Amino acid sequence: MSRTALAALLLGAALAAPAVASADTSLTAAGSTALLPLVKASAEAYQNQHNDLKISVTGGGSRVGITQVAAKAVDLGMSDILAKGYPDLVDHRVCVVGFSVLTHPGINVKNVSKKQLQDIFAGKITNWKDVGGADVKIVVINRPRSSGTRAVFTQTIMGDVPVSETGLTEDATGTVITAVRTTPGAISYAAFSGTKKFEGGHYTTVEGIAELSIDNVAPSEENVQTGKYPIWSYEHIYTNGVANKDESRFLAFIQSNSAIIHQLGYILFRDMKVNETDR
Amino acid sequence: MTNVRAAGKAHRTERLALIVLRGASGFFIVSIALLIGYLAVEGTKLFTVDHKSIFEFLFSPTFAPDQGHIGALAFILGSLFVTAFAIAVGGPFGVAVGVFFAELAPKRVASAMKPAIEVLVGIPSVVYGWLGLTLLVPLIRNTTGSTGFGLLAAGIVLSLMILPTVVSLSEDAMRVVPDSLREGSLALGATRWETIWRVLLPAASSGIGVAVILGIARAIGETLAIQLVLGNAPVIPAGLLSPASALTSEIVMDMGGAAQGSLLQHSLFSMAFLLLLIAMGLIVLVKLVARKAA
Amino acid sequence: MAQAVAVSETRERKAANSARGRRAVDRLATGALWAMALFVVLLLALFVCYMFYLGAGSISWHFLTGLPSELTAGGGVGPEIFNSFYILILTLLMTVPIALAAGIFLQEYSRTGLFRETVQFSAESLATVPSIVMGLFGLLVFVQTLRWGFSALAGAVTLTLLNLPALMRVTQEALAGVPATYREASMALGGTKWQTIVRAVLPSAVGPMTTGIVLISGRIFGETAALIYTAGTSVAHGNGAYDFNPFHTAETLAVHLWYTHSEALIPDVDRIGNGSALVLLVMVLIFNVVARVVGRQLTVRLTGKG
Amino acid sequence: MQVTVPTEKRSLDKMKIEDMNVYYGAFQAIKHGSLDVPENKVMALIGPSGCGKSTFLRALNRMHDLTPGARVTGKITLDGQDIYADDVDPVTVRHRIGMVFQRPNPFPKSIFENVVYGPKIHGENNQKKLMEICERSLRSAALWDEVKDRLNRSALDLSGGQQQRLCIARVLAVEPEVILMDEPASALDPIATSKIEDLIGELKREYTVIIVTHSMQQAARISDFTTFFLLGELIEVGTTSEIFTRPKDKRTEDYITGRYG
Repeated sequence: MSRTALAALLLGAALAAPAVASADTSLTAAGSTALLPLVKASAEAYQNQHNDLKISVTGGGSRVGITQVAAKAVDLGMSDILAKGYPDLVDHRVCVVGFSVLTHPGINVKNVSKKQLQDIFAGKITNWKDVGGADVKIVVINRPRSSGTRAVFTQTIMGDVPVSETGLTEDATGTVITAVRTTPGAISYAAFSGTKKFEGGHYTTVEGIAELSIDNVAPSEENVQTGKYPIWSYEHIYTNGVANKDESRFLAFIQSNSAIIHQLGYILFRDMKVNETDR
Repeated sequence: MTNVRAAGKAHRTERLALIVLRGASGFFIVSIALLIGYLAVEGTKLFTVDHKSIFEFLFSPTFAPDQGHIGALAFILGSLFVTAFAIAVGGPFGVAVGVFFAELAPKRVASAMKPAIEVLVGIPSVVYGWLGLTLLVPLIRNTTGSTGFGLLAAGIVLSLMILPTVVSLSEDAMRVVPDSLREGSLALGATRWETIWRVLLPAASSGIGVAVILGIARAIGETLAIQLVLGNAPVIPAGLLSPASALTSEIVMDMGGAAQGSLLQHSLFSMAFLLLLIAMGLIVLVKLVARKAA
Repeated sequence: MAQAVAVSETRERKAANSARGRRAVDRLATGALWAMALFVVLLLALFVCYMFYLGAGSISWHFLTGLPSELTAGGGVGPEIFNSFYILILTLLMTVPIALAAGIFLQEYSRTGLFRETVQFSAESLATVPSIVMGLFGLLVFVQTLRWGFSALAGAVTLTLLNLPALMRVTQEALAGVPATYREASMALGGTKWQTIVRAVLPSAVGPMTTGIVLISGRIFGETAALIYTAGTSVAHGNGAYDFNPFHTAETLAVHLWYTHSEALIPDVDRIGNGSALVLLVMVLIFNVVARVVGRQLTVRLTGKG
Repeated sequence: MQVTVPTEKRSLDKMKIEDMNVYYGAFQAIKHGSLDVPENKVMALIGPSGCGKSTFLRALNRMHDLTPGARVTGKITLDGQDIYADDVDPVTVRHRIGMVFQRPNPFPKSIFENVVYGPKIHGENNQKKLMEICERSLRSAALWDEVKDRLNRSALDLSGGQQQRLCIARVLAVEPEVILMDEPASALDPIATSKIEDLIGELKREYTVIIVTHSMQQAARISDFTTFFLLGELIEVGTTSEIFTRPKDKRTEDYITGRYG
């Protein structure tokens, strides 16, 4: 009997408590895995310096970020793309990120034209020898529909050309890199924050993959700043309604920490010589 | 002598207990009714609110909700293929091992081996998936030159996962066959194998049928073990070695990012509802098979 | 005469031949069944050994108790292990009373009737709901509609729905195993039904029930699909890593295994994954052993028989 | 069919059964049974196996309520009160009419807990009183001297005969008025049986005992009255000496002389 009573009590408490719990000083963020490293690192840094907030950060993809912040399941939604059709969401832009087209290193191709890239992802070109590389079958690796990276890539490269789905689909920036590294002939797209690492004052490509130039423009920080390299986007963090005290505090912390932003492969607004409408 | 107060208290307790017990039992009915009702409403919005055709959902291979295409055929076929593979491999194997435990295994061998099989049931599906990912996928990639991800990897992982279910249920089915049949057959000069093959298996057929159906139920609902090794391409797979998707893996890939009321969300709900219908259909099938036996 | 003898001789030889053939088939089939059973057990043994081979190098005190890291190598799974147990306990707190009560009702009170049939069918249906479907339901209802957010509670309630039927089944079977004479004796002494159940029947059922509960606990501990979008895929850092607030997001170890792979931002994802997989496997083995030992002990303690 | 104990031999009737029928589904197990049970006597019910004597016995403390599909009609009174009346609680009936079963069925608890099980569920929580009840009941059941040093040991460690006496002690502890016994010695060896039989002889000073037995010798040894059952019918009832020496009915005589087995 007493156990049943306890359970009833627990269930009652469970139903009544959300109001109480939301007063707790915890923040949750979810969304873009391109932005994840920055927010995660910022959260760790913030919590090392301050003791007033518990911050949980998780990925899922840009659309997960937008959907879940709109549903109030999380406090902050990270996204590579604009949240169109969500009037309640307030945009906080954090930085800019570039996206590399990355391949398995064994294909012997360093550069492709935008048209060739379209044909590869549309499934029209299926072997690397057709773009001057080794005789290796092309394996296209996509991100799922919830991915903002995929949205940015389709927007800036593919236009109206539909993406072929017959290759693999990988959940996140990290898995894309792992899959490209281990799959001969693989090609995919991922944020600089995943494809590059900052060592000795400059960026290098992470081991086991190669980055392609597009129309002889290399995927570098400088080419993004000048607008020569096409695949980049603003990184957004959305709040549901105007940011509250805790949210503002953490957002300000992220935006102010230019050292972290730069080290992780992101680009500061002040370094941009073009803006999004120029594209 | 009768302690009137104690008796009165006992009666109140009795009544209260009955109310609590009945309430707890009712909780089951309420839960499943809510679940079915909720999924039925949300799962048909694709057709009632978005006015999409149910034929497109079931028979079109093009799934791109952002462009208005909601064909789930690729996922349905993916689910059916991996399940069929798992049953084709894990089913006979499971029944054979179940027969072994019921008819052949010496007591000491059985008591040593059965706990091992029971452990297989308890291993989380994500661990199976992890093993598939780290062991099976590279193995397939290196031997076939494909990506390694796909139906074959998922099918093998699933075969292993349904094995314990099929083993223990078919063993039970064999054990309820009366000894008189066994003795009767052996007394007529049949060998042990002939007895198993011609007498016991037919007698246990409906129980074994139930074992296989419940194996199917476990396979069709499995999510992460196959999501990790399937490759998750939302297309009808060209072969055993090409990447594919299943209903469950598609739901887990896209559920977090499906906006409230979007075509994508409604499609996912329709898939979930379809899965629920399949699962309940299998339960009804189990009941029919069991009744036929009785 | 001679002809007849010859005929009977060939018949005997034929019979002997066929018997030899049949014996050969029998031996062959027996061998095959033995081989298949051994193969399965061998496979399991390989499976376990391989997991140990992969994961043993990852296991250290730091790994088991340390905070996870998503960006740099060297993270641990301490909070995840904590969350796994925390959600397990929350789930059992809700599941056990309801399943126990329903199991008692079906087994002791209502042996026939429409209500019983409906409850039984509901339980069977609930048992077949794929966990990802339950996860979707939990996301929409508990996380979003009830505004619990990604939380330990949302995860635990979803797991409760998922595991109630199995626990009810365990209760029913445990009660069915209690000899009818206990009930008779208690009733004949003037016990009410409830007194009889609580004092005479349940003590004998506790042993087997505990075994069942611990085995189901193993399943709850390893559940993943239903938790990804209910309990969430992150833990709080800093001093909040071991977090008792049921409304905070609570990634479990099994979810962590999936999530580290699916995001794969950490450089040592394989180390974390192998380690997590091994911890999960070892936990399941422990649950299996504990289930048997504790169940037997309790039976001895509460009923005085071995 | 009305069979009664001759008036001059009767003491006060503790229970009266009038026109009892017991059905298991469509099967009628007891047909129109009527019987008066005198107070502070031992009434034996005998008959070939399957004749319905156990079924009859179980109807007397409403144990059939627990059997799905079983139905009892007719009037059964205890001290003039109908125990099947709507406002009568079967729990109270069983409190006043205790029962000892064919096989000893102690709970898997300690000896002490077994004896005080009844008093506890009826609301007695005083440990000292429970101890008194335990000792008194065990003494009445002639078990005290054998177990007084190990009251906390499991009842399942006792021998079969001891277990059965423990079950009797357990019934005595709730101080019933009538004790029903369903072949209480059938699972015991001769020595244990004789102890139980001696005990029954003691018990009738305070209780009314109704005992089903498959052994005519046992009925002859311990009972004051005997009722003979055949195929669900009460054939004859009388003092034990009458039934065994001058049965009125041919069928009773056939059974007594061993023609039914």
